[in-house]
Amino acid sequence: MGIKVDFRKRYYNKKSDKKKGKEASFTLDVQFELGDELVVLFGRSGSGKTTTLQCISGLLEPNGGKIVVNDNVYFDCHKRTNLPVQQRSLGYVFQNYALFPHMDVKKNIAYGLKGWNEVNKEKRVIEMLQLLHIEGLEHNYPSQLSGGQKQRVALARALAPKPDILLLDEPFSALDMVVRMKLREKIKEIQRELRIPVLFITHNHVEAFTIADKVVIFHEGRVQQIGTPEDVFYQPSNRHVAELVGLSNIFEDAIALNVDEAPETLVLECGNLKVITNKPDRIVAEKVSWGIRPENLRILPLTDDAKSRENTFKACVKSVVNKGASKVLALEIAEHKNLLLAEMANQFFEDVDLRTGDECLARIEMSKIVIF
Amino acid sequence: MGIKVDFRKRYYNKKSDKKKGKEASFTLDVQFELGDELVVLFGRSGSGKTTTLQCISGLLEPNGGKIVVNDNVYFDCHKRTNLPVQQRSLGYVFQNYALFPHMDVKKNIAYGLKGWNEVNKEKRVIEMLQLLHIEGLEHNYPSQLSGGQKQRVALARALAPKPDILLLDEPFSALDMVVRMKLREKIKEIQRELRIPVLFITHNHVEAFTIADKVVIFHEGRVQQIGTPEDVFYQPSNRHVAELVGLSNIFEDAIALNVDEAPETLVLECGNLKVITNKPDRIVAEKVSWGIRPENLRILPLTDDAKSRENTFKACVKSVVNKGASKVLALEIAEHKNLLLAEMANQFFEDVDLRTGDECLARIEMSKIVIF
Amino acid sequence: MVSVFLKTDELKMLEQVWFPLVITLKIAITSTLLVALIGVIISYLLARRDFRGKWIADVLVTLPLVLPPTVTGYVLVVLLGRNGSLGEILYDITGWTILFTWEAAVIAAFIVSLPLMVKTTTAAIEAVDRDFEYAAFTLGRKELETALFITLPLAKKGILAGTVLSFARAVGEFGATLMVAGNIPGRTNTMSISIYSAFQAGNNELANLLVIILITMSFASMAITAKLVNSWKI
Amino acid sequence: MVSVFLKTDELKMLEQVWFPLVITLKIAITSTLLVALIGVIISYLLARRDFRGKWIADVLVTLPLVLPPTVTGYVLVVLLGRNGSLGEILYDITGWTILFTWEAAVIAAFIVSLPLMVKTTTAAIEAVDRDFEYAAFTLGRKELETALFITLPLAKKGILAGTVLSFARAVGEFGATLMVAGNIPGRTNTMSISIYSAFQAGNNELANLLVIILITMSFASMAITAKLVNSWKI
Amino acid sequence: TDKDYGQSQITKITISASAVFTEAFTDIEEDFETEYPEIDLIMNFGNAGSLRMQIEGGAPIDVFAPADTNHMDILASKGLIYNYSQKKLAGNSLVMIVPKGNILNISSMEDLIRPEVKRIALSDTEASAVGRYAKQSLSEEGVWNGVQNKLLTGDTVKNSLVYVERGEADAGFVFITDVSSAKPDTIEMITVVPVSTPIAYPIAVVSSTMHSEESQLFIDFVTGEKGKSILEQYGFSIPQNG
Ligand SMILES: Nc1ncnc2c1ncn2[C@@H]1O[C@H](COP(=O)(O)OP(=O)(O)OP(=O)(O)O)[C@@H](O)[C@H]1O
Ligand SMILES: Nc1ncnc2c1ncn2[C@@H]1O[C@H](COP(=O)(O)OP(=O)(O)OP(=O)(O)O)[C@@H](O)[C@H]1O
Ligand SMILES: [Mg+2]
Ligand SMILES: [Mg+2]
Repeated sequence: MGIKVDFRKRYYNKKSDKKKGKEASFTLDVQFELGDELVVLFGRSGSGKTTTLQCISGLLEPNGGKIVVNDNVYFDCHKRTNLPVQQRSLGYVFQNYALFPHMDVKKNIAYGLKGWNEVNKEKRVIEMLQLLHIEGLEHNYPSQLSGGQKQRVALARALAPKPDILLLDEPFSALDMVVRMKLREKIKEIQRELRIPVLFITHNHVEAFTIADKVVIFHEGRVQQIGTPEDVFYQPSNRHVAELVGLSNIFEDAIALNVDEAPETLVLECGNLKVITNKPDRIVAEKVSWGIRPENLRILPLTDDAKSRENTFKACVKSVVNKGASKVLALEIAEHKNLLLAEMANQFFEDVDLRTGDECLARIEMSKIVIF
Repeated sequence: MGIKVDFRKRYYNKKSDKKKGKEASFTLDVQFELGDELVVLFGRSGSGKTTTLQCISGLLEPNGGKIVVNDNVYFDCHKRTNLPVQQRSLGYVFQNYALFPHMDVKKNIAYGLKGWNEVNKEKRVIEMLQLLHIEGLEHNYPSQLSGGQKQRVALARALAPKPDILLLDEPFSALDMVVRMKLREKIKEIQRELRIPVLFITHNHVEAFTIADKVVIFHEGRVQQIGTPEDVFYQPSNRHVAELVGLSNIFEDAIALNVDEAPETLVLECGNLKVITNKPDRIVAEKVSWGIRPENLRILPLTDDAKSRENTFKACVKSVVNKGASKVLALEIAEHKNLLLAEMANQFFEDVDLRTGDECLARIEMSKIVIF
Repeated sequence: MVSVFLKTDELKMLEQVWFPLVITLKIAITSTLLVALIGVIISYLLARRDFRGKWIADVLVTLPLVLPPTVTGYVLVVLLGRNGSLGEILYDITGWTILFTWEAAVIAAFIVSLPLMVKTTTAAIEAVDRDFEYAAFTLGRKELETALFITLPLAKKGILAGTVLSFARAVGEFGATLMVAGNIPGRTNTMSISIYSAFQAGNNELANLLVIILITMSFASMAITAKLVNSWKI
Repeated sequence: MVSVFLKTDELKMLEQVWFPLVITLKIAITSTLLVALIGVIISYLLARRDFRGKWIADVLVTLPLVLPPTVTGYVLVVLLGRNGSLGEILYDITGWTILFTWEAAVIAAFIVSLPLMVKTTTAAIEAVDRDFEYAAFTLGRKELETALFITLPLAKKGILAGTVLSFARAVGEFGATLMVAGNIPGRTNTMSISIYSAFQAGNNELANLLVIILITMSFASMAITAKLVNSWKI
Repeated sequence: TDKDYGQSQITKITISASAVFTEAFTDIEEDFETEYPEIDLIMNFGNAGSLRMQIEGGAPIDVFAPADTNHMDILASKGLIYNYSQKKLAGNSLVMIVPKGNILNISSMEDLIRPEVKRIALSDTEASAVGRYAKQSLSEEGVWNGVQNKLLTGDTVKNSLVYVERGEADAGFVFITDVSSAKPDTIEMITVVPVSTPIAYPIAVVSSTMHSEESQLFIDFVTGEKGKSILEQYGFSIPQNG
């Protein structure tokens, strides 16, 4: 079971461009093979996530390749198979919802319940209304709903028929945190209960982390990395992934030097910024990029004993931004004028209590340095 | 200057309901007075945020009240003033974008630049394309854009004419973190540069916190609290606000007892859960609600000396969820079976390294308890 | 039905007025139902399917609008008459000739109002956002179901406009009808034909009366349509 | 123009064909331009404005479709004739009577095709999502600008359908035209009228030739329209 | 339209004539205009009823020549024509026709009551001259009641012709002048139907004319020798003007 895709889709801005043999304005080329799990598609805006879902759903026809879901061949370019959308048993939440404007909420939700008897239909609709916290809106028309309500109706409509695969295009983007957190749980539950592949697009790191079994990272139409949230967030495989998962401090073209005294470690030299790190298992090139997540920078008061530890630099605070539960500090390292972002929970920030202009020590945690 | 509103808007699900004198299905009743600052409207889905923007923009006519922006009376029920939308000099990003489908990106953005000469128009459009990182898409039609690209075009279109007030309805909801963070800065800069009121709807806590000068909290059509992000996030004025801003641990109907030995403190008794807190400046009722943010719960290893401190309870870990940079633990307090959520940065979590089933100590930070 | 009346002057007047009214409504309603049904199908295909020679189908449908009704009528006589290609087959099978019956008038009205229905409805269907159809497909609904419950309801304003036009045209149809159905008192003398011949005969009184009735009828049916539209949510 | 031809049989044929074609195009194009312009304005008001007696305006526009064209023509003759209310004023001012001129035919074609334009366009405009208009308002655009650059372009498929219908109807118009413009060889004998009279006179050769030309013309103009539509992004 | 008005001495006269006169009047127009170069004739052909309605409506018509006295009478009773100018222009005769071959062997009006004769084409019995004359003759023959349910009362003579041509009607009544406009070899003329009042088409000057003299000139011309000969050429008989 699960989902196995390997296909290409090309967009041309003008119909004529294709005939003229011009290069496509956007080319999507994806391969992945995943089980019945909750997969988050993660990527920059315009990287091809929606297009991927559309190809899997059959609303777009790929230009080549193969798509197999739950052992059904949805699409196979060579065999000219292209299963009609209707036979794919999908639950698809469109990025723009596409609620039927001439049906009220109840009818919208019930629309996919073809062949259910009236009693079961009614029951299922009520179930869905409750699940998505939209009870009381059943007789509203889409034009009488708020953005977040519309989104939940779209979700309800997609979930109601218990599909064989769920394609959710940013399904929570318009929801407040309270419902959003509840719904994350529900979606996970539903996935576990129905044991179906769920493809979930989100731009929210926390959401990706808390909900995903696997994360597929897109960049400019190509899959960059596939793995558990921990894999991709803590071990991004390249610069694009790194940026995307919030590894804000990135240094490119660092020279990796072996240290004779400590064969387990590596020195990364990037301009005049030198850091020591654990040597990764794989062999690294001479020139590498490395990065560190803001929350893996430790901020310490300016005491001398701390300063002597590895990867610890004197820095000047350039700005402090309150993110609510944590503060983000922009630090300029005194020696090499590099700018680093550090994030720390408010409760620990209180201990150092820094303001713009203050000086402090910043320690790049050796074990948290990511080389790619 | 700034914005001053005090109006009511009633929705009826059926036209006939209004005539029949039935109760409205939704009533919005807002008052606030704010300067030329960046104001975040924050509230549950369906609480009336979009409706508020629509009334201010003139796309909806309130049922009563007054709206004054930058000393211009936009709407005054008594004087029957209702300034046409066109004369309000707005920049409005619709929740559904409403890009003109028959114009390419460039034309969409330029559409509000009435009366500009061609050279300036061209310059401004290019400026906007760069600002929003959508260079290269200028000849795409809306149907050829991804969700996030559409959203940025909508923003560009609204910003281009340098309006007197910006109404942004979840303008970043479809953007990836990288652009999103850049654009947060840009919007703040634009607000400072143009010195105009900016009303910004978002469901993202961090966004609200980092971008807002003031936050207006909505609940069921009413303003609950107005204040700086710190005010509303750390001192929510009631249960609704508390839930909304992520004060996940809420205890209602606690009895507030004065402690004779320590007049500065208060004991909150809620069932058999007792916590000590600093007495707030204002007088509190006998029955209060209180809450604590998950990140203000300290998790400590099970050592005896820690246990004796105030508000420290033995707890059992029910679940651990990785949010990426931090972990959220569901804790059951051994004595009273209350469930508490605690959040801690990964780096500190490593120190305690708990798993489901483990036991630990949870300390509710006295100074962080919020009474409302 | 009519012949039971005694032919006093008053009754004759009644007959001259009542019969055309009934037959007109019968013809117009039948033809409009047919046009609506078939027109919607054709429109859907034109709007949503791609096939070779689509524009030729488009022109063929529009043609009856360009030709003078008499010519259309003549073509129909040639086709449907006892000796016409279609009519002969029909005659051989049933021994019945459709020419000079009210059914022939229905066919004439159908042909001349079809272009109105098709053009209007095609435009309306094309204006329906395909996303709604796609959503229905993902919910397992076949194209037919989707067309019936999603596309057409969303195009209903255009369909109604087309139907109103077709009905009006059927009521007003005259040239082609006269040719294929004749002007047989008590059988095929529609309002239009009666008005025409009353005017031709210089019987302005009767003509005016009929015109007034026709106008009243139009107002009434339009008022009903307006009410219907008002009750729509969308 | 025509009189310079020598009246040999061949030239006469040419004249019998060429003149009706030119006059028909002249009338149909003029009337279609007018109908498109005025029809769009009326449709916009019907679709986007609320006013008292809106449905009455709606019925009045549709009326010419219900009435036999001859009656419409008669009403126009009464209005535009030297003794008619409008005609009298015109005559007093200019000493000119519009009846029996090609301008009269334009008026007839205008009146009978207006309902087609208005119904189709109104439905199309109503189908345009108001959010786009609201967006234009927030960008400081007046209603007129918005209508011109947002609403109408978005309703263009419907407007085109209405225009095609109106053009076809204007080309095919016959009953009312015959009444107000007469059948004056060399002045007002349009294709339809020529076909009609050739047919009546038993001149089937000419009638067939004219019908073929008319059909060719329709195909040509439809092909142009189809090309136009194909080039549209939306 | 510059030549329509306001130019030199050319007077424009509009003649509204029934369609039967189309060819004859077109020929006459040529002759007339050579004789009177200062007069420009504008020929407006149509069916008599419509032409009458145009005049009633105030259309700028100078001379009216309907193929039906009825319409002239209606205008006369309203004072819309100059009675003094009215003249008989041309005569015509009613004929009975059948499809080529005459399978039903119809030879007289009595044959029409035979059951195998199912459909009889004639024009509107009130609105058109053919219809009225045919009804009158059928009544006089005493067969009216027998044929009443077989009648196909089309709009114009042309409809009747088409029906008979295509064998949709078993017999029909038309004017002798119409027979030539039928498709060749499709119909047979059976008899000339006797009518009690001779069929004569009138012509008169419309009273709203502003060129009554010139209009009169035209009437004189068509009813004069040249006109007569052309009319006869097209199958009309020339009535005695009384
Ligand atoms: N119909 C089209 N024609 C041409 N290019 C298109 C078309 N649709 C999408 N694109 C382009 O393809 C790319 C991928 O679009 P897609 O909608 O898959 O992005 P996405 O990853 O879903 O982005 P977002 O997060 O913004 O929704 C975009 O750069 C977009 O501009
Ligand atoms: N046209 C309408 N008729 C009836 N009720 C409506 C209408 N429009 C909105 N509502 C109701 O009004 C309430 C407020 O809607 P609004 O769009 O202002 O919410 P919101 O705060 O913007 O929510 P969201 O965050 O989901 O966008 C909702 O409960 C909605 O159901
Ligand atoms: Mg997308
Ligand atoms: Mg909203």
